[in-house]
Amino acid sequence: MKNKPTVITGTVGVDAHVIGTKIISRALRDAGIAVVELGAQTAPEEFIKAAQETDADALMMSSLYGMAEIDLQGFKEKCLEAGLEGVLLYIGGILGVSKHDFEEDEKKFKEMGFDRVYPPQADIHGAINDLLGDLAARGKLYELTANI
Amino acid sequence: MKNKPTVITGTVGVDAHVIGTKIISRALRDAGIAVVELGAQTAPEEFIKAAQETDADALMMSSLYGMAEIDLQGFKEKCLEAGLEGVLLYIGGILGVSKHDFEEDEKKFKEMGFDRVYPPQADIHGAINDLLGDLAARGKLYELTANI
Amino acid sequence: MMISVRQKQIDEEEFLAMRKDVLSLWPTGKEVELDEAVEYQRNLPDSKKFYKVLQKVHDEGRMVLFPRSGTPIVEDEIELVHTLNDLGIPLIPFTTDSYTRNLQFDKAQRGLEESIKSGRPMLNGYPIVNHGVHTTRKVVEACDAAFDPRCSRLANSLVGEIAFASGMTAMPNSFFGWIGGYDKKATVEECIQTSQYLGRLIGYYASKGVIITTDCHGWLPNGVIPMSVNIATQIIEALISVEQGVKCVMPQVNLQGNMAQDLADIRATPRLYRKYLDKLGYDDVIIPGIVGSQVPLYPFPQDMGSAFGYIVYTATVAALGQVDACFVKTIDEALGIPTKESHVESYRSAKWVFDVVRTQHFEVDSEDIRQEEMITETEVTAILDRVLDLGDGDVAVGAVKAVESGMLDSPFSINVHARDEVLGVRDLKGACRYLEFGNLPIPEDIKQFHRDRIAEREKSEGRKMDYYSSIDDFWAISEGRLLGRSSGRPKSHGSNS
Amino acid sequence: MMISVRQKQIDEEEFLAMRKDVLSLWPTGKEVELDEAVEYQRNLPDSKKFYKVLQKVHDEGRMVLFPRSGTPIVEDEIELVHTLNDLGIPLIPFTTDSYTRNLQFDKAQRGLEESIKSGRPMLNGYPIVNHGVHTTRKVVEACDAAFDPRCSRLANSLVGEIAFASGMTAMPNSFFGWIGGYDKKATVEECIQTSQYLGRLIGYYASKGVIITTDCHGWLPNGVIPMSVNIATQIIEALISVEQGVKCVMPQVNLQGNMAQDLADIRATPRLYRKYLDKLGYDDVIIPGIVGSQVPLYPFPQDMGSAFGYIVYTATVAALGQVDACFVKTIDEALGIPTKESHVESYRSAKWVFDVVRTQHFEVDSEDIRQEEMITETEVTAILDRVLDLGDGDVAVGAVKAVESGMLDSPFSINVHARDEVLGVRDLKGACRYLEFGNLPIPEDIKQFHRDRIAEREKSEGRKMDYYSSIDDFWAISEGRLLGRSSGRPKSHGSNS
Ligand code: B12
Ligand code: B12
Repeated sequence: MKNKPTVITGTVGVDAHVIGTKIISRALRDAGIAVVELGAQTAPEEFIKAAQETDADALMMSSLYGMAEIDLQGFKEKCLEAGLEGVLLYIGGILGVSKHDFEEDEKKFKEMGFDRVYPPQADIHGAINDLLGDLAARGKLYELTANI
Repeated sequence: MKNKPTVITGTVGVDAHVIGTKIISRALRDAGIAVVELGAQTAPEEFIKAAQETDADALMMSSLYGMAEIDLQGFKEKCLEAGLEGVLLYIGGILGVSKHDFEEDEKKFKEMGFDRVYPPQADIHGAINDLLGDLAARGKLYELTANI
Repeated sequence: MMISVRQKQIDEEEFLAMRKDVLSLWPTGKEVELDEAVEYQRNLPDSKKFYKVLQKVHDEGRMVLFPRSGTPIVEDEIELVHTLNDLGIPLIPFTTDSYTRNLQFDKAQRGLEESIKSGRPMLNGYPIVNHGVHTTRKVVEACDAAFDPRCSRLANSLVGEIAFASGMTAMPNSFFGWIGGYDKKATVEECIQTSQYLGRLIGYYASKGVIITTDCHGWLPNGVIPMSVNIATQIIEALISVEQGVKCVMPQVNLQGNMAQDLADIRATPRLYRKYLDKLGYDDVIIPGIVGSQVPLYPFPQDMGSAFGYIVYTATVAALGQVDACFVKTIDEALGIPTKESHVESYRSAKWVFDVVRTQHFEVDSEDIRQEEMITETEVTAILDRVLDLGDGDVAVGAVKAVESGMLDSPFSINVHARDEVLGVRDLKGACRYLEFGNLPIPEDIKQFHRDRIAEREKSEGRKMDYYSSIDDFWAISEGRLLGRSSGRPKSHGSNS
Repeated sequence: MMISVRQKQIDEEEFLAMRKDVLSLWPTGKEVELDEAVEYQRNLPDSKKFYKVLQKVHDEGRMVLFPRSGTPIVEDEIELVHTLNDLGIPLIPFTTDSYTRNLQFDKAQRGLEESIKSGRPMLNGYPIVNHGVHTTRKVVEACDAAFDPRCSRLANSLVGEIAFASGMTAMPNSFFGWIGGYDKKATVEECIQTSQYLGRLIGYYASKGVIITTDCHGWLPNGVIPMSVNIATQIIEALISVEQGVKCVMPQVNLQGNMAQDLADIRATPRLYRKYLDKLGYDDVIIPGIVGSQVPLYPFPQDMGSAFGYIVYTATVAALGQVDACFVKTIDEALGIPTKESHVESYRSAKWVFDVVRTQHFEVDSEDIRQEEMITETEVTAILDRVLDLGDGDVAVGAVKAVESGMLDSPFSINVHARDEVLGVRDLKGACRYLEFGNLPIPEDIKQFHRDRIAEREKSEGRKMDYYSSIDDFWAISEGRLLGRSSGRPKSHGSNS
C-alpha cells in the first residue's frame, strides 16, 4: 500500500475560480499528501481519468460559479462505471446560485453521491482531518499527526 | 368669521420631541395661520382646553416616542364632550413603536377619530395644503395661495 | 434675579440628610447601604470599572463600540448584554424606561409585571428602581462589562444611588441635556442642584477611593450648528461635577458629518476640558478617554442602504479621529425602537471599520482641520470665560445667568427657559456655521468668518440662507447630502400677515 | 522562442478580412453594417457616449456608482437599467453570460428561450450575440445610459462588433485579465491578438470620429500584493489598444483597504498612463476619468453588517481619492449572485457617502501617501521599462517575453503560462508588500523597503511571514481585519516528505 494518500483537486466545468483549489492543493501537499492538481475549468471526465491513472483515494472538487449541479449530473454513476467506488468524493466552494441555505446544497450533493459537502469559505485543514478520518474508517491507515 | 384659521400644535403625553412641532408652528405662522403653540409634553386635556379657549379650527398633534396610542385613548370622545366636533384632528410623527408599516398606524388612528394621519418625516407644507382644503370643504374659506 | 445655587461642595451633614429623602422615594431605596456599597464597588474586577476599561482600550490604541441597552426583564437584559459582549463591547450604556425617569414607579411596576407575564418588554427601558439593588447586582455580576445607566432629571438622584450600589461605574451628569431635550419646565437652578447631588454622591465614593466616571454630554445640538456651545456646556457640567468631588470625566464629541470640523473637535475637546479643569484647580481629575457620537440629532435615512452608509461613514471618521469609544445609531433609527437584530447588524458594520482603520495609524491633517480647531477653541474659550465672568468666577451662578441672557443658547430646545435664538446652516464645504448668533459671546472676527462662509454659499447657490435653509440642511443627511436643497418657504396667504 | 505578435496596427485589408470570419460565427453577425453602425453611433445623444458622460461627471466634481448588470430577458434588462438610472447611475457595465463568453451560442439560445418561457433568468448574463444588433439597440434606446459590455477572450471580437453596432460606447480590452482570471490555456500571443482586433475595431470607429472608451483592468490581483504589476499591465493593455487606433482609455484603481496605498495609487495611476502614452507618441489619446474598484479579489464578509462596513469604507476611500466612478460589490458577494434588492441597498449605501464626502473637498495628504506614491511609481516604471527593453521597444513582444520569464507575474493566476512565483503579505500598517518577488524587475532598494516593512511585522508578531501568512491576510478582510491571524500551517505527516 502507498505510504501516502493521493488526492485529485480542481474546479469543475468551466469554472475559472482557481485560487481556492490552488490553496487546497498546497495545503494537502504540505500535509504530506500526494496531489494531482488539475486546476480550474476541468471537465468531470478529466477528474475520473486522473483518478484511474493515479489510483487516487479521493477527489476534492471545487465549484464557485454556481453551476456545479449542472456540471455534475450523473457524475457518481460515471465514477462507478469507471470502477472508482472506493474513491471519496468531496466538494466545496459556493454550490448554489444566489443567497440561500447551505443545508439545501448539502442535501442535494449528498444525494448526488458526494461523501462530504463543504460550505462557502470552509477551512481546508478541517477537511484534511476529515479525509484522514474517512480513509482510516475504510481501513486505509496513514500516520496521522495532531494539529493539522 | 376670523380672517385666518387657528391651529393648536404640540407633542402629546410626556413626549419630549419638540423639534418637529416647533418647525410646524413656524411654518404655519409663516403661512399666515394663527398658531397656539403648546410645545412638547402636552397632556391631551391641555389640547382640548386650548381649542375651546381659542375656538380653534384644527389640532396638529405630534408624537414620536411611540406611545401616542396609549396617550390618546378616548381622545376623540373627550373632544366631542367638549363640543369640539367641528375641530379637525391631525396627527403625525412616529406613531408606532418598532419598525412597521405606516398603514397600520393610519388605520388605527383614523379609527380613533383622527381626520388625517401623517407618516414619519411627512412634509409640513403638503399638510398645510390639506388643512386649507379640508377647511374649505367645511365651508371655512380662507384666501389660499399657490405654492405653500 | 436672586440665584440660590452656588459652585460649592455640599457639606456631608446636609448631603446625608438629602440622601434620606431621595432613598425614601421608593422601598428599594432601603437596599442602599452606602458603606457596604463602597466595599462592593472596591471588590469589582477591573473589567467592570468603567474608567479602567476605557483606559485599557485607549492604551491599546483600539476603539470599542458604545451601544444602547435597557430592557425591563432581567433575563432579557443579561442576554442582550451577552450579545453585545460577543461583539467585543465592554462598555454598556444602560437606558431606564420613561416611567422611571418621571418617578412614576407604580406605573413602571405594572409595566414590569406585565412584561414578565407576557414575556414581551412593555417598557422602553430597565426599571432600575423597581428592580432595586439586589436584582440589579445580579445583572452586573452576570455580565463581564462596565455599566453606564441613563436617566433624566426627576429620577436622577435615586437612579444614581441604586445604580452605584449595584456596581455600575459610570453615569452621565448632563443637566444641559435636560434643558435641551428632556425637561420642559425645570429651571436651570433645579437642573444644577440635581446634578450637584449626583456629583456629591460620586464624590463620596471617590473619597473612599472608588472612581466612578461621569460622562458629560452638554447641550445637545438639536439642529445644524457648530459644536462650541455643546463643548462649553460639557465643560460646565464637568466643573459642577468635579467641585462635588468627581475625579473622572469623559468628554463626548458629536460627529456632524463634516470631517474637518469633526476631526478638529475630537482634537480640541479633551484639550479644552484639561485647560479649564487645571485652570480652576481640578488638576487631579482624570480623562480616561473620549467617546465619539453620531448624535447631532438629524433625522435618519429611512432606507436600509443609506442608513448603513451614514452609520459606517460616521464610524470611519471616528476611527480616523482615534476616539476610544464610538456610539452609532441603528439602521432602524428613523423607523422605531431597533430590534436586537438591527442592533447587531448595525454595530457589526461600524465595528468592521474600527479595526481596519485603526490598524493603519493613518494620520490625517490639513489646513482646514487646523482652522476649525482654532475656531472651536476660540469660541469655546470666549463662551466659558464669559460664563465665569457672569458669575464672578462662580460657574454655577454664571451658567444660570448665561442661559437666562442667551449667552448660552441652542436651537429647538425643549426647556422654556432657553432663549432659542440661534440658528445654523452649512457652508459650501458642509461645515456648520452660525446663521443667527442670538446672544452668544462670540468674538466679532469669528462672527465675520461665519458670515463670510455663509455668503460664499449664498453666492454659489444664488439664494439667501434663512430659517428654512437651516431646516433643509437639517434634513439633508437623511437624503444623502450635507447641503439641503431649497424646499421653498411657504408664502403667507393672509392679506393681513 | 519565435514570437509572431507585434505592436503594429493591423492594416485595413487584413482587418476587413478578419471581420468576415468573426461575423460569420453566428447569424446575427450579418446584422452588423460597419458604416451604418458608425452613423448610428454618431447620432447617439451625449448621455449615451461613455467618455462624454464620464468627462461631465469629472468636470462637475461628482462621482457615480459603477454597477453590474446583465440579465438574459430584454424587458428585465431594461427594467434593471431603469432601476439603476433611478439611483443616479449613468454608466452601465453590462455582463454577458458564460456560454456566450465560450462561443456556445446554441446553449445560450436554449438558455434564452427557457428564460423567456419560464420568465426567470436561466443565464448569468445577457446573451448579446443571440439577441443581435436590432434587439440590443432596443435596450440602448430604451435607457438613458452609456453601456460597457463585459466578455472574455473567446467571444471578445464578435461581442465587440455587435455591442458597438448596437450603440454601446465602451468596452474593456484587458488581455491580462484573461491571463489572470479567465483563460486557462490561451497563450499570451493569442490574448494580445484578440485584444488587437478589438482595438482595431474601436480604432476604425475613431477614424470616423466616433470615440469608444477602452477600460483597462490589467492583471487582476488574486491575492494580497502591491498594485504595481496591475498598473503596469493596465498600461501595456492601453498601449496595445491605442496602437490599433483607440483614442480614449479609462484606468481602474483597485482599492485594497490600506488608505495610504489606495490614495497613492489613485494619484499615480493616471499620471503613469499619461507618461507612457506621451513617451511612446500617443499624446492625442484622452483619459476622460478613472474608476475606483473594490476589486482585490478578497473573500467577502458573510454577514450583512460587515459586508456593508466593507462596501461603505471602500466607497469612502474612493470618494476621498476623488475618483470619478466607483465599483463596489454587493452585500451578497460572499453568498451568490446578488438579488436586485441587494444591488439597490448596496449601491445606496455607497452612494450615500459619495455626495457627503465629495461636497467637503476634504484634502488628505501625508508622508505615508507620498511615500507609497513614490514606491508605486518607481516599481511601475521599472517594470514597464524592462518590458519595453525585452521587446527592443516593441511592447507586444516585450509583454510575451515578460510573462514567459516572470518579469510580469501575479499570484494564483489561472493561466498555465503564468509563473505564479510572487506572493505578498501586509505590513504592520496594513499596506501590501511583496514577500516573494519571483522574477519581477523591482529595484534592489525598493525590495529592501518591502523586506524591512515585513521584518517590522515579523518582529512585532513574533512569527515569520510565509505562504500561510499571505493566505491569512487574504482572508482577513472577510473577518473585519487587515492583518490576518496565524491559522497555523499544517504539519507534514508523511515520514518521507
Ligand atoms: C476571486 C473571484 C473571481 C476571480 C477569480 C480569479 C481566479 N484566479 O480564481 C474572477 C474575477 C476571475 C472571477 C470571475 C467570475 N466570477 Co467570481 N468571484 C471571486 C470571489 C470574489 C472570490 C473567490 C475566491 O477566490 N475566494 C477565495 C478562495 C480561497 O476561497 P474558495 O475558492 O471558496 O476556496 C476555499 C474554501 O471555500 C474551501 N474550498 C473550496 N473548494 C473546496 C472543495 C473541498 C473539497 C474542500 C474541502 C474545501 C473547499 O477551501 C478553499 C481554501 O480555503 C467570489 C466572491 C467572494 N468574495 O467570495 C466571486 C464569485 C465566486 N464569482 C462569481 C461569478 C458570478 C463570477 C463570474 C461568472 C462573473 C462573470 N459573469 O464574469 C466569473 C466566472 C467566470 C467563470 N467561467 O468561472 C460569483 C458566483 C455566484 C454564484 N455561485 O452563484 C461570486 C460568488 C461573486 C458573486 N456573489 O457574484 N471571480
Ligand atoms: C432628536 C431626537 C431626540 C432628542 C429630542 C430633542 C428635542 N429637543 O426634541 C432627544 C435626544 C432628547 C431624544 C430623546 C428620546 N428619544 Co428620540 N429621537 C430623536 C430623533 C433622532 C429625531 C427626531 C426629530 O427631531 N426629527 C426631526 C423633526 C423635524 O421631525 P419630526 O419630529 O418627525 O417632525 C416632522 C415631520 O414628522 C412632520 N410632523 C411631525 N408631527 C406632525 C404632526 C402633523 C399633524 C403633521 C401634519 C406633520 C407632522 O413635520 C415635522 C417637521 O417637518 C429620532 C430618530 C430619527 N432620526 O428620526 C429619535 C426617536 C424619535 N427617539 C426615540 C426615543 C425612544 C427617545 C427616548 C425615549 C430615548 C430614551 N429612552 O431616552 C427619549 C424620549 C424622552 C421622552 N420622554 O420623549 C425613538 C422613538 C421610537 C419609537 N417611536 O418607537 C426614535 C425614533 C429613535 C429610535 N429609533 O429609537 N430624541
